[in-house]
Order: sequence, then C-alpha cells, then structure tokens
Amino acid sequence: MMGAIQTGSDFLFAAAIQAPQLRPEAASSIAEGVDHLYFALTFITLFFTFIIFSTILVFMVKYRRRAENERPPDTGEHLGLELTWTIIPTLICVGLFLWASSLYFENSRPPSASTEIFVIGKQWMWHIQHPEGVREINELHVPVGVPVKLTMTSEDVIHDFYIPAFRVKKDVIPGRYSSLWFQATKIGTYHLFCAQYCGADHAEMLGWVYVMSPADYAAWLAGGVPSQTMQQSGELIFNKLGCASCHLSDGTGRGPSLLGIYSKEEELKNGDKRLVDEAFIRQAIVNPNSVVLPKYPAIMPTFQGQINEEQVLQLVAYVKSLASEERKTDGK
Amino acid sequence: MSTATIDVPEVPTGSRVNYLNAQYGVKSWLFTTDHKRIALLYLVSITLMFFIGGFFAVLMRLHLIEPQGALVQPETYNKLFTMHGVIMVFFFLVPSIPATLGNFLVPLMIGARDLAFPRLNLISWYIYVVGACFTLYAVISGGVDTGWTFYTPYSSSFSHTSVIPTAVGVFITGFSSILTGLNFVVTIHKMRAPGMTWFRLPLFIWAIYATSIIFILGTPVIAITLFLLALERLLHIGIFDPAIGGDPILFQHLFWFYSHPAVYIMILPGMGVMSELVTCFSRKRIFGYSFVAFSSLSIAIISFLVWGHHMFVTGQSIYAGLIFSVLSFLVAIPSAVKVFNWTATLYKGSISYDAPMLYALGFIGLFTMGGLTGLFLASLATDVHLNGTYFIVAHFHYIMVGGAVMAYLGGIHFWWPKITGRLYPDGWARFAALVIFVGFNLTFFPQFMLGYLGMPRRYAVYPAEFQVFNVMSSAGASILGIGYLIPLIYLTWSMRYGPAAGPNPWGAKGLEWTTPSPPPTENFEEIPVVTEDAYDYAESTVNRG
Amino acid sequence: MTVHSAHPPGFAHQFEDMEQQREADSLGMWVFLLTEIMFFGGLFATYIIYRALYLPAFEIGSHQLEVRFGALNTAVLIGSSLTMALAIHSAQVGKRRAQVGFLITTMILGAAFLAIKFTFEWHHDYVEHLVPGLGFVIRPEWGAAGQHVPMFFCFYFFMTGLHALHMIIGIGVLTVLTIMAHRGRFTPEYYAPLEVSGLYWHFVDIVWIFLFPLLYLIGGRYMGAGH
Amino acid sequence: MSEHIVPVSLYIGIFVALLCLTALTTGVAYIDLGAFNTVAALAIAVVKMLLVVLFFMHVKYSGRLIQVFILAGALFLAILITLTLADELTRHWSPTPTGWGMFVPFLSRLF
Ligand code: HEA
Ligand code: HEA
Ligand code: HEC
Ligand code: CUA
Ligand SMILES: [Cu+2]
Repeated sequence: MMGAIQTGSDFLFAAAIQAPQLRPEAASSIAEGVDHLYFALTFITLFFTFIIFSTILVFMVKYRRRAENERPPDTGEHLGLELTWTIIPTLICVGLFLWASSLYFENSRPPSASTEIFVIGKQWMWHIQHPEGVREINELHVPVGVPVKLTMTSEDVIHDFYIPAFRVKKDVIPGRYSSLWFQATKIGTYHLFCAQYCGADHAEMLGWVYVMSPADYAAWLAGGVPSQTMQQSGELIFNKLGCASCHLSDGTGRGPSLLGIYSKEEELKNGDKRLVDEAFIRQAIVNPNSVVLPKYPAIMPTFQGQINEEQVLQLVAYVKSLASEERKTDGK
Repeated sequence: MSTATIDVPEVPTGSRVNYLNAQYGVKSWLFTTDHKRIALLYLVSITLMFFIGGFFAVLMRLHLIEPQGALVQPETYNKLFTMHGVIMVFFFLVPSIPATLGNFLVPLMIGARDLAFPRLNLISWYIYVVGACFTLYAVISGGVDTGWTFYTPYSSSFSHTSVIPTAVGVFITGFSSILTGLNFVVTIHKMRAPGMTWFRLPLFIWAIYATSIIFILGTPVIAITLFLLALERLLHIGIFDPAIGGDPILFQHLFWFYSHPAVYIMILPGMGVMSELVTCFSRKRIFGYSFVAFSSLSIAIISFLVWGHHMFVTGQSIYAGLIFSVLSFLVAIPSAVKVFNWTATLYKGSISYDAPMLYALGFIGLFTMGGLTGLFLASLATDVHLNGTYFIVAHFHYIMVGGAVMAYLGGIHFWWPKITGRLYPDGWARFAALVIFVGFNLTFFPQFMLGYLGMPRRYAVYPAEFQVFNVMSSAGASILGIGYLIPLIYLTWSMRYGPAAGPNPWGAKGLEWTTPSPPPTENFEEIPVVTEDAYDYAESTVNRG
Repeated sequence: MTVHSAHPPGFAHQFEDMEQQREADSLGMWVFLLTEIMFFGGLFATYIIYRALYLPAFEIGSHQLEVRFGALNTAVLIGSSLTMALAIHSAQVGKRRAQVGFLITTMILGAAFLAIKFTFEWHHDYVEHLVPGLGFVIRPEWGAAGQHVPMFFCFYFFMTGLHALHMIIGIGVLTVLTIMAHRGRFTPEYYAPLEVSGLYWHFVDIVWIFLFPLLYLIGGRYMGAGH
Repeated sequence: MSEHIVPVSLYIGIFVALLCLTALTTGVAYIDLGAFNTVAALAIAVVKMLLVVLFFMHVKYSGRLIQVFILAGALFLAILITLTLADELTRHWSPTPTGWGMFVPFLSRLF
C-alpha cells in the first residue's frame, strides 16, 4: 500500500512540475520533501475520493429503483468488512503520521553553523536586522546555500512569518522568541507574507526575500553602511543599564559571570534544566524571577518596559558574543 | 407485520387538528412549549442568520475579484470575514440541525410526547435570540474585526471594534446550546417509548446524543474563555497580555478546547441525517448499525483530544504538537468507518433519486474530500506550509458547506412533508441540488490551489498572480448563492400551495412517520410500543430475538 | 399503557409517571452540574498555569489573605450543606415545619458566608489596595516577584466573585423553595425541586472546598504568616 | 418513591468529618512539607469533595448512570488541564528536536 502511494505521489509530483502554475516555487532545501508528502496526501485523497464516488455511481445505476414496491434483500452485517475499512485507514494514518513527523523534525532542526538574523514584527511591517548591524524593512536579503536562522519576536500582536517558496512558517509572538531556519537553494526573489491575522493592514504586511549569491550578499552587506554591529549596540546598552555592575566577568559580582553561558545547560533553583538559548537570555532580562539560579539570590531587577524588543535583541546578541570572548579574557 | 405501531388513517391536512393549527396568533407561537413549534421558531431565525452570513460572504467574494480589492476598505473586509465566520458558526451551523430537526424529531423518533423540559426548550430559543441580537448589534455598531477566533492580544488590547458585544452575544448563545444539549441528553435517556432500546434507536438520535455531549462538556469552556477575554479587554488584568506576563497562546488553548469539538457539533448531526436518508432511499437496513452508532460516540470523545492541531506553528511545544497530530489522525478513523458504511448500505438496495437523496450523495462525496484534506493539516510537515492559507478555508468549507449544509438541506427536504404536511416540487428541488453542487465546487476547489500556492487567508488585497483562481471562486459563489435562493422560494411556496403529503410520502421507517403530517400537538395519541429494529425495510424480516 | 387520570401535584404532561419525571429532573440537574464543572474548570486550568509560571508571586498574594476567614467560611458553607441535606431529609419523612426551618438556616448560613466575604475580606482588600483596577499598589517588600501579584488577585477576585454569584443565585432559589415548603407543596412523594436545588447548593460548596486551599494556602503558611 | 433515605446521624457524622478535615488542611499548611504542602491540601480537598458527593448528594445511593456522568465530568476536566499543561510545561524542553531519539529524555523525565 505504502509502495503504491509512493509511486502515485511520484507520478503526481512529476506532473505538477510540468504545470508550474499549480505548484509554488520550491527554493529551499526542505521544499522537495514537503512537496513529496503533499503529493502523497493528494494521491490518497484522489484515491479514496475516486473509490467512494465510483462505487456510489455504480450502485446508483445498478441498483436504481425499478418498481415502486421493490423490497431489496437484507445484506446483513459483515464484521470482516468493517475491520478491513477500519484497519487499512488506520495503517495509512500511522504511516502518514510517522512520515510527516520525522520530516518535521528534520525541517525544524537548524544546522549548527547557521547565519543568524533577527526579525521583529510590528503592525504592519517586518523589521529585520543582520548581526553586522544592517537593518531592512519588509525585505530580507540572504545568501544562497547557507543555512539561515531567524530569531523573531513581536512588539504588539501575533504575526506570522511565512515564505511559501521555502515552505516555512512560524508565528511571531509578543513577549517571546520563536525561531525558524531555512537554506535557500535558488537565487531569486520570493514572497514574504504575514500569515496570522494582525489587524487592519494584515494583507499589506508583506515583503520580499532576495536570495543572492554569496558574493552579491557580501557586497550588499558592505553597502548597507551600518554604524555598529548588533553586538556593539548591545554592549553599549549593557553598560548603560548597569548590567556590568552585577555581572562581573570574573564571577565575583552579585550576579553570575555571563562569559560562555550561551548554549550551556543551566540547572535552575526549582530543579528545571534549561538550555541557555536566545529565549532563555531574553527571559532572564525581562522576567528574571522565572529563571533564578541556585547559588544566587533573586535580586536581578526586571528590565521589562525599560527597553524595547530591538534593544533586548541587541543585548541578547551581546551576551551570546561573550561566549567567544571568553578566551580573550583568559589571555589577559 | 410485526410492528405494533398504530395505523393512522389518512386524513387530508387542514381538516384535522395538528400542532400548526391547534392555536393561532403570534402569542401562541411566542409562548409555545411544543417542541415542534420551537423547532420552527429556530428554523426561521437560523435561516435569517444564514442569509445574513451568506450576504457577507457574497460581499467578500465580490471584493476579491480584483487583487487590489474591488469593493471595500481593508478594515471593512476584516469585519466582513469576522462577522461571516461568527454568524455562520455560532448562529447558524452550530444550532442548525440540532435545534431545528433535532428539536422536531427527537421526541417523535423515540416515541415521547415532548422533550423532558419543554419550558427550558423555549427559554433556550429566547436565549439564542438575545445572543443573536447582541451580535447583530455589534454588526450595526461598527462590526468586529478579530476573526472568528478572537485571538489575543489583538482582540484584547489592539482592536478598536465592538469585540465585547460580540463576545457577549456568543457567550449568551452558548447557554442556548448548553440547555438544548441538556434537554436532549435527559430526553434520550429517560423518555424512550417502551421497547425503544438503545440499539433500536435511529442513528440520528445517536448522532444527536453525541452532539449533546459536546454541547455540555465543551460549551462552558468557551463561555468562560470569552468571559476572561471581555474582562481582559475591560480591565487589562493581564491574563492574555504578554506585556504584563500573560500568555496569549493560552487563549488559543481554551478557545480550541471548545472550537475543535464544535466542528464535530457541526458535522455529527449531519452524519445522523445521512444515515436516515441513505437507508430510506435505498430501502435498506443500515450496513453496520453498531459501528455507525459507536463511531458517533468515539468522534465526540476523541474530538476533545485534538485541539492543539490548530496551533502547530504557534510555538506550541513540539511534544504537545506530536500528541495532537497523532490524535488528529485517530479522529479521522471513525469518520472513515461511517463513509464506508453508508456506501455499503447502497449495495443491492432499491435506490431512488428524490431530492433528499441527491443532497445525501453530494454530502458523502464532498465530506470525503473535506475530511481527507484535513489529513494534510494533521500532518505536521505539510501543515507548516498550509496553515493560515486558503487551503484551510477550502478544507473547512468542504466539510461545513459541502458536508454540513448539504446534510441540513437534505434533512429539511426529507422531513419537510412531516413538518408542514405539504410536498414541494421535486423537479425544482433536484435542480437546486445540482446547482448547489456545481456552484459549491467551483467556489471552493480553486481555494485548495490558492492555498498550496501560498495565498494567506484573511487578506483584503493579494498579489496579482492569484487572481485567476479568485475570480473562479467568486463566480462559483454567485452560482452557489442562487442555488440557495431556489429552495427558499419553492419551500415557502409549498407551505401554501404544495399538495398534501400524507403521513409517510417516502415509505420510510421510524416512529415519526407513523404520525399524521403534520403531527398532532401531543405527537402520539397513545405512546407506541416498539418491537422492531431501526430501518427494518426488508419485508422478510421477522422479529429477531 | 398508563392512563393518567388524576394528576399528582407538580406532574408535567410530557411524562408517563412521577417516577420518570423525578429521574429526569435529577439527571437534568446533574448534567447541568457537568457544565458547571467545565465552566469552573476552564478557570481552574488557567489558574494552574499561571500559578506554575509565577509561583513566588502567587505565594505572596496568598499570604495577604486571612486564613482564619477562609477557614471560617469553609465551616459556614459546610454547615449550610448539612442543613440543606437535612431540609431534604425532612421532606422525605414529611416534616413540614423542620423543612422550612432548615431551609431558612441554610439561607442564613449562605448569607453569613457572603457577609464575611464582602465585609471582612473584600472590603479589607480594597482598603489595603489589593484590588486590581481599583488602585492596586505593588509593595516594595514583595521584591521582584511583586509585579505579578496583581495577577494572583485577579484570579482571587474572579474566582471568589463567580462563586459568590453562584451563592446569590442559590439563595434566590432557596427563597422560592422556602415559600413553596411553607405552603406545603413538598410531600414525601414529591420534593424534586428541593432535591435538585440541593444538588446545586452542594456543588457550590464543593467549588469552595477547592478554592480554599488553592487561594489561601498556596506554598504553605509556615514561612511566617503575612509578609 | 425509590429514593434512599439517609439517617440524620450519618449526615451529622459527615458534617463533623468535614469540619475536622478543614481544620486538618489549615493546620498542615503551617508545617513545612515542601512541594507536598500542595499535594496534601489537594488530597484533603478531594476527600472532602468525595464525602459531599457521595453522602450529601446521595451519589452513593443513586443509579449507575449518574455515577458515570460524574466520572465523565472528571475525565474531561482532566483532559482539559493535562493537555494544556502538556504544552505549557514542555515548551522549554529541547526546542529543536533531534529525531525520534528525543523521546528518550522525554520519557526519562516522566519516570
Ligand atoms: C465541520 C467542521 C469540520 C470537520 C468535521 C473537520 C474535520 C477534520 N479536520 Fe478540520 N477544520 C475545521 C472544520 C472541520 N474540520 C475548521 C473550521 C478549521 C479552521 C478553523 C480556523 O482556523 O478558522 C479546521 C482546521 C483544521 C486543522 C488546523 C489547520 C491549521 O489551522 O493549521 C486541522 C489540522 O489537523 C484539521 C484537521 C481535521 C481532520 C483530521 C478532520 C477529520 O475529522 C476528518 C475525517 C474525515 C475523513 C478522513 C474523510 C472520510 C474518510 C474516508 C473516505 C476514508 C479514508 C480515510 C483515511 C485514509 C484516513 N482541521
Ligand atoms: C458554517 C459555516 C460557513 C458557511 C455556510 C460559509 C459559507 C460561505 N463562505 Fe465562509 N467561512 C466560515 C464559515 C462558513 N462559510 C468561517 C468560519 C470562516 C473563517 C472566518 C475567519 O477567518 O475568521 C469563513 C471564511 C470564508 C472566506 C475566507 C475569507 C478570508 O479568509 O479572507 C471566504 C472566501 O471566499 C468564504 C466564502 C464563503 C462562501 C462563498 C460561502 C457560501 O457557501 C455562502 C452561500 C450563501 C449565500 C450566497 C447567501 C444566500 C444568497 C443571498 C444572500 C442572495 C444574494 C446572493 C447572490 C445573488 C449571489 N468564507
Ligand atoms: C542587581 C544585580 C543585577 C543586575 C543589575 C543585572 N543582573 Fe543579571 N543576574 C543577576 C543575578 C543575581 C542573576 C542570577 C539569576 C537570577 O537571580 O535571576 C542574574 C542572571 C542573569 C542571566 C542568566 C545567567 C545564567 O547563567 O543563566 C543573564 C543572561 C543576565 N542576568 C543578564 C543581565 C543583563 C543583560 C542585565 C542588564 C540589562 C543584567 N543581567 C543586570 C543580577 C543582576
Ligand atoms: Cu502581521 Cu498579519
Ligand atoms: Cu480542529
């Protein structure tokens, strides 16, 4: 059965590639896999629709009422049949579930060496900032063939970052980071949509994704004339807000040293183990009480309301960069 | 024959006292406690709401003919789809079959004089009307623009429209559903005629029973959720507002805890109608009675376990996502069992093509397509691409319009002679069924294409490359709209001019067909004693022990 | 086939006999209580999640409440449940005077509960600036957790308020029942309204049985009551 | 009437038991049991609820149907709470899945 589905979906897939207006452009490393599953599902749908429709048609013609007082025989019940049409769909469903879920796992695991880009959704536009400090609005420039990871948050309501050609989508939620990754495979220009209803101009919250060759991308970045990298902006805020007064690099301050904490696993006071990622660092800044460390008192004040999402992102970028500066400090 | 059901002499309508002519005057309707009259009150109000909701749909489709929008401002468009969704779901489809056909038929089918709590039944209708008035007030006072899903924090802190009146309206109607469900459950448990055992019940009753379970267990949760939403909006208590530490995703959990089961509220009664129609028009016992009966119950129960499949891309935990995905596949199985059993019932039957049967066959096909496209969405990897696009819109219209509304119309056509005592012109009815089928597919099939190509839903304007499919869809919607107007006309006509129907024009089984048409106020002069199984069409069947 | 010539009091036409009617009434009330469970359940689920997220704030909030009033009110409500049960018992054995007496006691206990709630607790909270939306003051001694204390009080007022609303409705129902009982409408054969309202009253009691530990006893009191 | 008549003495007994449990739950709150304070408080509340339901509400003496309905209510309430928590409490767990192997830490957390 699975084999038949595979062949059928391959056939549909081949046919769809012939008729490009029926298939959205496939420009990322995961698009083919998703489309394969999509066509398998289409095949199953067509298959069962065909079976049901044709059986009904045949019966309708064959057993049409021929006389007003006709009394058809009682066909009784049939346990075997019932079991057949319970078990076969169940097996198909289990197969689909396994296929779809493992594909989903694969698709949601970013390769470790990804370029990182930050996205802030705001009614009704996308603010995008590259680590190098270049900012853009409603446009996203990415190099081809390089995995890109987006860290996203919203300043107001829930939005959704959707690039159909890449088959990726993720809600962008206020008060929290969500992330998404892709690797573009084709140079070109693709739609960027907001796919979660967010108010009056939801339909205009769209933009373009430009996939460029690495050389073009480098040139584009250089032409952006950023004043500072995100990390530098973050360092400025870090000093201005007095974070450094508690977080001394040698760990003697009132707070823990932040050197090298990124991507480490922390054990919290309540026993939870948490990976220190962007979301964790953000949480430590805006709601420090929810991530208290065992050896420290819960004295870190919240910075919620004092800095906007962009500044939080810059702080996060800075704290992350402290990981790589560790060696530098050691050398001193 | 082994029936002990009463032979009713054929009396021409008009000369006999029935529930319609027992009393006259507006007051006799507004203060009635007769379940049959209350069913008609619902029928009128629900039809009205359907046409209001449909009117909004027509405006939307007209607007979308042009990529830049042909008709209204984006703000207005957002209000259109919100009010379309709210009215169609909460004020039309949720009450549709249960409150009209259910109200009319449950006592008749189980051999009771009325529902267990007739006054409560009338109160339910008034509650419905009050809720509808609130929502219509919201429409008049400027509309709402949150989408029918009311997602926070947009609805709680950002929208400037009449969110609270709408939420209050939906909240109030919720109690109408709850009380209706309560009434059905008690009636089905306690008021069955002697001999009417559970496994002799018509499958429509099983379906209504399963629906009532969802009414009872699900609706209170949406009530409290909307309550919290209104409170949040009024006082900014912070429960859903991330700025104060609230979790906006929690709202989605609570919302879908009701609203997913609610989609089965909309389809289960339709499935019940289907079982009645398929058996009657093929003159066969249903194939696999107990499988169809229990699949209704299992759908009702499993439906409470899958709500998270609406939240796969919201940043819901992946672990929870997996659980919800596998359970969503599971809920598809009982539906599959039903479809196969209906098809098998036709085998060696004596099939006639009266109008209700055409609707029934349309239902089976369109529901199959709608349901199977649900599997695309239950699959995690494909849902990431399809979520929030027109694919979703197409999926649920295939089930709700192609399935549930078809079943509703089929049911209305089937029991119309019983309800009014009159026949409608069969030719027109078949013609309308055909127009609706064609118009429907033309409207919604292109939306699958649009969704896969990536067109997001709730878009007032869209990139020009999507125009062709949108125009096809709009064209289909006008055909569909006309298709819905035809039955409205001939059914109204038949109430006055239709020929008298007689107690059982289709030769159907079931206690409701043993009463005169229209039935007398007390339903049965004497409570019948039931000695045969449901759908005992075969002449040869003798009492099976 | 049953022929019902003489209608017993309170008999409704759609039923076959009194027994069927009584069973339907009681089942109907139970089904209604199911909906109430889910209604409060949505609220409890929300509560549990925020409690897990902001436990320190919830502990602080809880410690602002007076346990003795909570415990006293629990006792009062349990007492009213007892008198309610006894009122039904009196109807079952046909004691009219006792019925009326117990019903009135139930109402008085219910009213006492509300009085304690409103005057000693809510009013006190208002004076102490603990009502969100009505001049809530976040106290510095609560420390960093203080910013989420209003969330606790939102739940506190919403849950106890919804409970109080149910009590008020219950007292209204009891008033009608007392009048009916006084007129001798209930007999050992027919007391369904009494029984059904009793179920409702006990249910409201159960809700409080959970609200008490969930609101007043969070994180224990051993830290030294009151901050 | 088929309704069971419960003797007054039983009602009084239940009442006294409920009062004692109220005192107990209040008392336990003043002893430091760590996380078990919550467990104890809820356990006592459940016992109290059962007493009220079984005796004051006569469920001990009523038919199977009503008992099934009550259990159904408890079941669906549990579904609502557990599945919502299933998301809220696991959101922070390994945000990037590593294939089916990720269920190993998942299961190890449960036991
Ligand atoms: C009556 C209404 C109704 C019904 C019955 C269904 C039934 C189903 N729905 Fe649908 N759904 C909606 C109404 C409905 N839905 C609505 C309104 C939305 C969108 C809400 C919004 O966001 O606005 C939605 C959205 C929706 C989503 C969320 C998508 C998203 O937002 O990303 C998902 C995901 O899993 C889903 C799945 C399913 C499944 C698996 C079924 C299953 O129950 C279907 C079962 C039926 C069949 C499978 C067909 C018959 C079977 C056969 C012929 C045999 C062959 C079968 C197999 C091989 C299994 N639906
Ligand atoms: C029971 C539910 C139900 C029903 C019956 C319908 C019926 C229809 N729906 Fe509905 N729809 C929803 C439930 C339903 N819908 C929901 C829940 C949403 C989501 C809302 C949201 O996103 O929040 C939605 C969204 C939705 C959209 C997507 C909007 C968007 O995302 O931007 C569209 C677009 O085409 C649409 C179209 C239609 C059409 C053409 C019909 C037709 O079937 C209607 C046919 C009826 C008539 C046409 C009326 C009768 C005739 C007249 C009044 C006479 C005049 C007309 C003519 C002469 C043409 N609907
Ligand atoms: C008053 C002292 C104080 C100030 C000021 C302060 N912190 Fe902290 N910080 C702490 C303490 C103490 C902890 C230990 C955990 C806790 O209590 O939340 C901590 C924890 C953290 C952590 C988590 C560390 C880990 O290993 O998990 C991060 C990240 C962090 N702080 C960042 C910042 C940033 C950024 C700022 C400035 C905007 C800042 N802190 C300001 C005291 C402080
Ligand atoms: Cu942003 Cu839609
Ligand atoms: Cu769903």
